[in-house]
Amino acid sequence: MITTGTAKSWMENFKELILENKDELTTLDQAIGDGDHGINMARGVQEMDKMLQEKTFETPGALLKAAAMVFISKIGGASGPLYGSALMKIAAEAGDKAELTDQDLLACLDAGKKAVQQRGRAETGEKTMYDVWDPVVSTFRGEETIDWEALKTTAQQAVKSTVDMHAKKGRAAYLGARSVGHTDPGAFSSRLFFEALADAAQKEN
Amino acid sequence: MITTGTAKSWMENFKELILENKDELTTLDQAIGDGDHGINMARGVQEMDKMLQEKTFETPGALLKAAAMVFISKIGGASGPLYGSALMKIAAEAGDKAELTDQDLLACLDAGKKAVQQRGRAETGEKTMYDVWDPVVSTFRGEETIDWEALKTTAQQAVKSTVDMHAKKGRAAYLGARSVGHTDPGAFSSRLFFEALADAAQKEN
Amino acid sequence: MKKLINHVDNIVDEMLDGMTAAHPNRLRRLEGTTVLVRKDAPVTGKVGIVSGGGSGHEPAHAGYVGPGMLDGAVAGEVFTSPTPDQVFEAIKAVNGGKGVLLVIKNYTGDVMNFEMAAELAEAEGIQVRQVVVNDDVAVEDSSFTSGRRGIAGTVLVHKIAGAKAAEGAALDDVHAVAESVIKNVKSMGMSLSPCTVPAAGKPGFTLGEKEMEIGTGIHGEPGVERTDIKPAAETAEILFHKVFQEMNMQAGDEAAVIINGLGSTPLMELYVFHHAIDRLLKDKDIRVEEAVVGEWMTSLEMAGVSFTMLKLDDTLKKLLDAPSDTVSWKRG
Amino acid sequence: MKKLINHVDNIVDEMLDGMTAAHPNRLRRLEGTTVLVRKDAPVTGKVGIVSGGGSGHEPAHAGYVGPGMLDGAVAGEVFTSPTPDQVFEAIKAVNGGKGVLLVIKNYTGDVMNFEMAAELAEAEGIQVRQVVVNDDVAVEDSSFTSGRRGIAGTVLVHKIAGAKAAEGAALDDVHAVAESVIKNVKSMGMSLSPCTVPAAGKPGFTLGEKEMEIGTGIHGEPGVERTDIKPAAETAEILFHKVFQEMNMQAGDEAAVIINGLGSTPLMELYVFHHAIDRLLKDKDIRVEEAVVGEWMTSLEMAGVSFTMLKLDDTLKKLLDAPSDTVSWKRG
Ligand SMILES: Nc1ncnc2c1ncn2[C@@H]1O[C@H](COP(=O)(O)OP(=O)(O)O)[C@@H](O)[C@H]1O
Ligand SMILES: Nc1ncnc2c1ncn2[C@@H]1O[C@H](COP(=O)(O)OP(=O)(O)O)[C@@H](O)[C@H]1O
Ligand SMILES: [Mg+2]
Ligand SMILES: [Mg+2]
Ligand SMILES: [Mg+2]
Ligand SMILES: [Mg+2]
Repeated sequence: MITTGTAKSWMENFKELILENKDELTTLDQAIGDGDHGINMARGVQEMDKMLQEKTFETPGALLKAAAMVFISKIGGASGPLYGSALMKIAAEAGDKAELTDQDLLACLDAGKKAVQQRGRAETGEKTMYDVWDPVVSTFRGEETIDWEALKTTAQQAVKSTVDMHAKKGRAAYLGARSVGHTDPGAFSSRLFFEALADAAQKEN
Repeated sequence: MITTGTAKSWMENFKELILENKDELTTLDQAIGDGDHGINMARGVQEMDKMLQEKTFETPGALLKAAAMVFISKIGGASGPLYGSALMKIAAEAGDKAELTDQDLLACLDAGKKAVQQRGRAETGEKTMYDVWDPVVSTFRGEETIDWEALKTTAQQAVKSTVDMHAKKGRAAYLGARSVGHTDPGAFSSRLFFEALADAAQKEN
Repeated sequence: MKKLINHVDNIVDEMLDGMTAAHPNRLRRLEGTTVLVRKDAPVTGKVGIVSGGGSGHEPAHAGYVGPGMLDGAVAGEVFTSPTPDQVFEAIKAVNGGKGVLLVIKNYTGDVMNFEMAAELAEAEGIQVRQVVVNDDVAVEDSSFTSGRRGIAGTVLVHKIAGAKAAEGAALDDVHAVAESVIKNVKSMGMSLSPCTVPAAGKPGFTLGEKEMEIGTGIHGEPGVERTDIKPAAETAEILFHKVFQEMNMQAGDEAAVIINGLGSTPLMELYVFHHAIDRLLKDKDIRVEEAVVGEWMTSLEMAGVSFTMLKLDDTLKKLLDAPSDTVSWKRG
Repeated sequence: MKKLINHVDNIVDEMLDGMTAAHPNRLRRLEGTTVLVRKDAPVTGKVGIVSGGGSGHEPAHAGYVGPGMLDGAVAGEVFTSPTPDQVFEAIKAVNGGKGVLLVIKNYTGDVMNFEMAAELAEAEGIQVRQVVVNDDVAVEDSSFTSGRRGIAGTVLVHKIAGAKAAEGAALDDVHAVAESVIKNVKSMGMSLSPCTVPAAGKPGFTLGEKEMEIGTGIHGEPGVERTDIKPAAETAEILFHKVFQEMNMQAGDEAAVIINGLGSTPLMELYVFHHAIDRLLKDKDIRVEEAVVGEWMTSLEMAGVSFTMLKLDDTLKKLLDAPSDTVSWKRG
């Protein structure tokens, strides 16, 4: 059950996790990208946090839409439009419901996943954040309640699966075969996104 | 007694000594100048050596004048005009004598010293090559024969005396008090110039 | 990291204000944005041209804002695409009623953010068209990937599309000539040292004392191979041949050439490099009226160079030679 | 040492040929020399202007050869004054019958070599006058020493004397206006990293990871002090105040300003630096129409910046704004 409070914790947890892992994200992006993923995400979550301190929201959808707007206008790079579009669609799917059941939430996440796919023209196995979004959403879609520990594990394994992939999209694609052997930074931050949600939901229950 | 052959050995010895000490001269110039004195002098003596292989000369004066021309047109920087002008005046003083007595030679060196002073507007104690030229020439001027070992010692001590000087001319002057504690590179190469002469003269006798 | 900056968070902001302070008669910053536009924007009856991207590539892109080139440049954070709202502000500010062309370098982030801005502009009834520059032949082209990067060749798109727009051409025609440049321009770079994104505080990659990287991108993205340092002439040959083999050029053809320093490579070395390129051009009997040698699209303080060649026809040549009056590119 | 070169001994030669290859309609190399002159030199009835010095300061000086600025530039080895015979060749090649002005930077080597060249020219009946630029206020002025160095302010001497010569003025008048620039121009630099003379193969000095040097010359000659790295704004203040206190300027005066990158400092940082300078100018109410920000007189790949200010009067301003068409400085 996701209330407006849970949505807020989700975003706050995401902020914490991003800031804790900022250097790690930067290091990952230096290996196969341009080294700014940690910086980009940190800028986004800090701006989002400021916004959350200032405004109050009636529904999870309203809160997530506001977060989407911050991500779109503050992150830039590849991750800004991707997280921004995903959250925008999640919020749209949430509509003005005051609470979301696990099933509602899975529909929201599915909309987010589709947004990442569409905006990034990403396919499975191309070594992008989609390789976390897709398995996480696909695994749990259709279930009545979410096993949050299992979801976290799925996300973690999905991140690991990117190591062996040969990048086809994003900057890592320029490396061709040299991208193999490295974790995709956006996949790593997406794991944090789902972990933040799981932690918020588990605390709620 | 300086014959054309002695003059040639002088210049050849100078070439050898400069090339042996090229890195040392560069290091000295990096400390208080712009780091090219070894490079400049090496370029000059190598070009001079080429010229000496190709041409033959009738008198010491003719040989030294040709060397002067090479120094003027190949070294550049501060040291080119200084060594060039000095050798030009030395050659002029030598005139077309086939052999120079020690007294003749001292008159030549005195003319060279004055050229350094004039071209560089240098005074004693300003931490330049003049601080070698001046004591070496002044010490032996007037003597009938030159004690070559004593001349070498004078030159060596003169170089050492530049360490404590506060530079007033040349690039080292920009350092002000910070120039104290370093050997002047041009003084060092001038010592080699006189050592080359001493070695040539001693071999002759 | 040794940089002449104040706080890392303020670099882009202070740079933009520094630019308008230096060039107050040429450039204007849209308040509250990271957009610099021509002092006199919008120019009524002229297609507006907007480019931009992450910062750290200066003089790209604000150095090319002015008569005959760009109407607006959008600056992102260092090496990070600007956001859609910023691009949208630029579009609105330069729209003189004939629509706006977006010149985008082919990076996923740039493409997505500019695309979202175009959607916003179209929703407000502003006619927008886009071109995506992908001149970097270091990376193999493939329909399975997002394709080749946009690098220094982009400046020629600015110049030529800008000249076309200055003639009063319609948006479709400006778009068409930009596409024609993109089809005919190829580039490739190499680097001797990495660069440090200020906020990251450490170099993006490392190269050994005797190593060089061939095919590096302008964000330090790796290229084709890492090798021992080669002489300038050999390096020129590698870049030239890779670029040339991707072009459809014959003896007697005319080309424009850019020798682009990536940041800390002295002009002295760029001319030494061009000396080698010049011979290769003569070997192939390619005519170049005047080579453009300098820093046009940099990568912070990276040491290295990129080589760009554009095959010219009469139309492109006329537009390339047309007057332009920007901070970093003056002609005529 | 990582440089994009072939053999260290050929750098200057290949650079010069690379320049004429890149700009064949502008520049011509005098055969067998290290002199580049205007394609159309000598210009009959115009005073010729020759500058030059060691290489490694590009675009100085050949980048300033062309209509409205220099007629010839003489290149020495890296950081080494050119020899008298080379300067003499330049003088002969640009003498259009009205005499030749030599613009010399105040270094013992340059002064002596140019002086010897002037002696050779005068012996052949060519009228020659000289000015010695000494704008660097880092070093205390003193009649006991050879005085202050010439640095980036030299470019303003080229520009203004060049404009005067282009008007057809007599040698004495061109000389007088050059002296008036020299009297009114002051500069000072700083560095964050050293540079490596190619033939030396190792850096000219060392700076700690957290150190900067204030007052560095363009050959890496040390300056006033070595301190911990300071923010750009504070660095700007130090250079600005030192320069300003040596000038006779009042509120409301007009100035020309050059922000000069020494080699590897990105344009981004130069604009951040100018952002701070702009405030200081406004504080003192000094008017600057357009600041000149970029690389104008470099020191190989040194990181750092120099600040130059020229007090303008109506004459100097008119000449500064006059047209010039050189590779690196285009106006009007
Ligand atoms: N086309 C794409 N589709 C999905 N995700 C992508 C795509 N391109 C990049 N990404 C994700 O974005 C991450 C990089 O984000 P970031 O470093 O912030 O942006 P940039 O690549 O512009 O510097 C990658 O690790 C990858 O997960
Ligand atoms: N005014 C001067 N008078 C005499 N000697 C000088 C003068 N200026 C410089 N020198 C000598 O020249 C040397 C430097 O020569 P070099 O490094 O070749 O030239 P540059 O200083 O132009 O780089 C100094 O060490 C000093 O001995
Ligand atoms: Mg990145
Ligand atoms: Mg020296
Ligand atoms: Mg990025
Ligand atoms: Mg020197």
